[in-house]
Amino acid sequence: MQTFDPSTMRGDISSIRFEPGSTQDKMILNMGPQHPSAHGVLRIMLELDGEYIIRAEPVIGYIHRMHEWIAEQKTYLQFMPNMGRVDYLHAMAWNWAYAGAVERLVGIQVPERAEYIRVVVTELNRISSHLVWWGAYLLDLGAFTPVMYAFDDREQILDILQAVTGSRLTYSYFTIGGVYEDVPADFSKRCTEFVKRLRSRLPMYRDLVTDNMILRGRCEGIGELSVDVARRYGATGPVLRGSGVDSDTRKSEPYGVYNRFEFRIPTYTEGDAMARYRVRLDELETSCDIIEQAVSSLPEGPVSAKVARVFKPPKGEASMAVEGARGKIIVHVRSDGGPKPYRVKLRAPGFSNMSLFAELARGTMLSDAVSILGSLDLVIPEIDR
Amino acid sequence: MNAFLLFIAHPAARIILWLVLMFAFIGFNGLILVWVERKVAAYVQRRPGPLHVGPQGLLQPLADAIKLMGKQLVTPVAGDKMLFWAAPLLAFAPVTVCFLPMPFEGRFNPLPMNLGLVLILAFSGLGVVSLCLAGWGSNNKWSLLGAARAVAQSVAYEVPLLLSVMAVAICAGSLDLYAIVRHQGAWPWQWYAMKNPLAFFIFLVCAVAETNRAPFDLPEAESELTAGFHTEYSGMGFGLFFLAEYANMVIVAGVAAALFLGGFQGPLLPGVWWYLLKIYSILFFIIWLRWTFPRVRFDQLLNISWKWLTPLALLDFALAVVVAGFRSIK
Amino acid sequence: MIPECLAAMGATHVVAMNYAATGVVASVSLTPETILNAVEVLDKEGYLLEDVSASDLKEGFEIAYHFSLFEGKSRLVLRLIVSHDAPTVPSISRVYPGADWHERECFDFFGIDFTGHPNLHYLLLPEDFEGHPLVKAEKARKGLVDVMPQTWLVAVGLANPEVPKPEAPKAEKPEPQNAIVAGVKE
Amino acid sequence: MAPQDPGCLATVSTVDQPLVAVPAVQKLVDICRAMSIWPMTFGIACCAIEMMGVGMARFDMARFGFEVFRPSPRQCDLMIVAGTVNKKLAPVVKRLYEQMPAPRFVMALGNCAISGGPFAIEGQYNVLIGVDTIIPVDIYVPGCPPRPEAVLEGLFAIQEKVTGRRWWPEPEVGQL
Repeated sequence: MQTFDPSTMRGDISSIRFEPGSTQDKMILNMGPQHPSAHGVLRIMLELDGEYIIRAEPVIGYIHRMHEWIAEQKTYLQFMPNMGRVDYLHAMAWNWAYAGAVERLVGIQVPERAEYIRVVVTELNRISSHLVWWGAYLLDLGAFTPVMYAFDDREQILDILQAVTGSRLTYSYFTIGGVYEDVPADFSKRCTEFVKRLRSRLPMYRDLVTDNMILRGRCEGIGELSVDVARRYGATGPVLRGSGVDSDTRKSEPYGVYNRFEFRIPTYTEGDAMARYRVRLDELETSCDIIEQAVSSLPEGPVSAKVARVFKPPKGEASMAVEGARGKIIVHVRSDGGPKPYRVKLRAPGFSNMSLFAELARGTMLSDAVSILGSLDLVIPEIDR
Repeated sequence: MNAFLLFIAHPAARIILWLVLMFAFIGFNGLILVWVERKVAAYVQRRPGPLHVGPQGLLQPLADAIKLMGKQLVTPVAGDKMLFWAAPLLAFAPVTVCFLPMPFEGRFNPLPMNLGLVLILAFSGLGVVSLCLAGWGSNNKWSLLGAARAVAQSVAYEVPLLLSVMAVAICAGSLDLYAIVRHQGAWPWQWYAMKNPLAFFIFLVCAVAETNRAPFDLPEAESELTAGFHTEYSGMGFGLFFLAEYANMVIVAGVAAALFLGGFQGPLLPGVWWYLLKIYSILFFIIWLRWTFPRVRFDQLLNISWKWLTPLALLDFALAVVVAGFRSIK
Repeated sequence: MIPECLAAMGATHVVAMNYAATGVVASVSLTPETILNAVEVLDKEGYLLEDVSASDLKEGFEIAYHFSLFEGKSRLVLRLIVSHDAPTVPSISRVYPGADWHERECFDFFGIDFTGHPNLHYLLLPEDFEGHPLVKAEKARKGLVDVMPQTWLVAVGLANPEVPKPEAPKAEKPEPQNAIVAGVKE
Repeated sequence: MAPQDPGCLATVSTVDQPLVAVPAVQKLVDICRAMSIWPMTFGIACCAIEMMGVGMARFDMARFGFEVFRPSPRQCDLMIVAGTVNKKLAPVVKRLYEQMPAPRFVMALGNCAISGGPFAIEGQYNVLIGVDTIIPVDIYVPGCPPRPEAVLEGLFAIQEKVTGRRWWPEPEVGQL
């Protein structure tokens, strides 16, 4: 290999900062921003000893899209479409977090039917998000086929949701005070059919993938996370539940009509990648349960409170926490009484989960790092915002 | 006609004819295998796969090959230019030699010798040198990691592979593939796969590992090492690695078919068809594996070899020696 | 409503908030000197760090730390204000390592200097970026009285409970109510 | 579309002498190139999911020869810029483009890659207004994000650009 002197290296400041003088016998490796398991444009700088990771530092910001700055330039309703683009995999949860925060701020009562529709579409979206994660994680582990099956199921959800929202991915279906439009007539029927279909597929996934020896070898005991570390890093969602904490915003701070449904929060105590994997797969069933209950008791009525396009909430601030597919989403909105928010802060669950990576990856092998990275379920635009 | 037979009778001419045939076979087979692999993958994944480029996408590999030939060849500035370009050639060259002792047809033996198996094993072992050179010459960290993995993996799996091969060779009492094939019969219960299933299993696992195919495709693990040892190769440099991979697959499948599945022996059909059928069944199996399993981790891979396969292969070898010994006493 | 542990923090004000309206149970006003102690108290109680955010006000940069327990409606907001000229506050990443990135993000957007932070440099913005994009222009800044709910202002003594009462409904309540409920201008 | 940055003109406009200057052969090579376009696994944001979607079972771009997603830019023909490019990412995109061997194609997928999309607001500080400000773009596929059908059409447009004709029948209006 060529010898080089860091002091003469041009350009990338992050690399130079990461390189502490002489690195004999060690190798500095840049993973990403273009890397198949970077899930977008994450970059991780690694110091390797052979294949063992001595030090890892994620470099983020490659997809920083100024959402918080844009919020201050737009009116409350105009900012809504941005929510579909923060976390495109679980856009509905972000929709809900923002709409909910603004509703709290102005004190709008959301009609019952809208609440139920919100629950159904959010849970459908959660399933689709978990399916993408499942496929992508196995792709990271080198199994090429499951992702095809996952996307096959996901397309069924997208069919339902595009009939409802008119969009496949970056939904902006919620409005302040309800949802944008009523669901089509066959919505309930299609949801029930889909739940049935997914339930029939889950045993196959378990037999073919979850119980696979190689997969277990790659997941079990990898990236073990204790509750205390998770708490200090602010990990939420399946990452936290994989460490055995029964914490879910849908239960702890019930929003919408979640307190009317019976559902189980899956938790596993191992805290490794496999536990996180199982939590997510079990959550598919939880979501199915909720969808079934919500669809069967969908009330009639209006789907949106009457809200002006441009309105001025009272001064003050409000936060709304929502359980997203990746964890606790919080939107803090602060109003100065004008038509535009004074400050909007988006709390992305992936941001906190990602900051765990450096801790978890230390001392593992390169392949384990890929497995850990996948098990955290990262959506980079959500982290960078 | 007579002149042709006379020409055939000359050993050098036979070898040349064989080599020409084999080159055509490797090239053609590479194209077919790429298509088969994609179609099998598509079938496993429940999608059509290549469909519109030629009937059922049959011309797809041809288009890929011509496109690869037409691509710009990039040499890394900081790399070792000579090693960098020697590597793909070195990956491909031993492949042709390995086809020489392959028993395609009982009546036609281009190079009669009693060391065919050793020739194949020796030259297929060369393949790892090319991966090593590719990783080093690219001056790319991913490539280097890939090369390091390739060497460790190759060393680990040569051992059980050789032991399982030797178990069969001892039973057959020869290192000539033709003799080993003749030692078996046309029916499955006369094959070594039935007589010594453990060796067959060990050989198959090692064969997949030696050809760097999933679930043992660590040197080029896509999601970990970008493209591993061939990260820096563009155009035909990559194409040669690609072709060599498929040719290596055919070689291991050919050896497996000859050692364990009775080679060209079979009822009714001419031997060459039986042999090809057996080769392609094994290839299908290898492809099937790839699209089903996740990748193992590096230390697990080595553990499988050193902790399981090697002791098992040793045991199997010892058994084979005892059995062969008793038989010779009788 | 207010957890007992907050008493040990040395806060200047502890205000109970209406969860249904704000999503927060209590607001704790602190100073840069007391924040580390406060965070240690929360750490002992088993609070989870949700985020650290900042906001640009007339009085200075307001830094808000959000914490919650694993269960129940328990969100606390710890807030403190640092001046525009010398925005320094001790880093809490020693207690809560997860705060590392949140603080770097605040540095990105507002240029707040967290003393004792292990590597305070741009996180989301390019390393050669100049400036801090969420810092507002001088005249666009609003004071605390303009952005905080009336109950909080009264509780911390920034507004008089008697005086704003006749004024406030005029200024804030009727106007938005009209705009929202009656505003059916489609 | 000419690149607006003169820096990459030098790499783009060099033309090698053809090895075989027979028109029929060149046409054949062009067809093969068009029928075997390997995209790079480079997803940036939302559009990347639709880019994945088009490779999956329902839309299966492998049918038309876009089978192999290569992770190494050295082995790719097509860079799909699927998402917002910001100032931090811009040098990376440019470098990736320079690492691809010729002939190479670039598709700007989605409004962000075309023009900055919803982030192109007056006074914004971080997003690049279109990826064609740093690298030359062959095909623009609008949408936020574009549907997989649109991505497929974009890929067909590249084939058409290389060979001069459209290879696959037009979908009937309203059929999809």
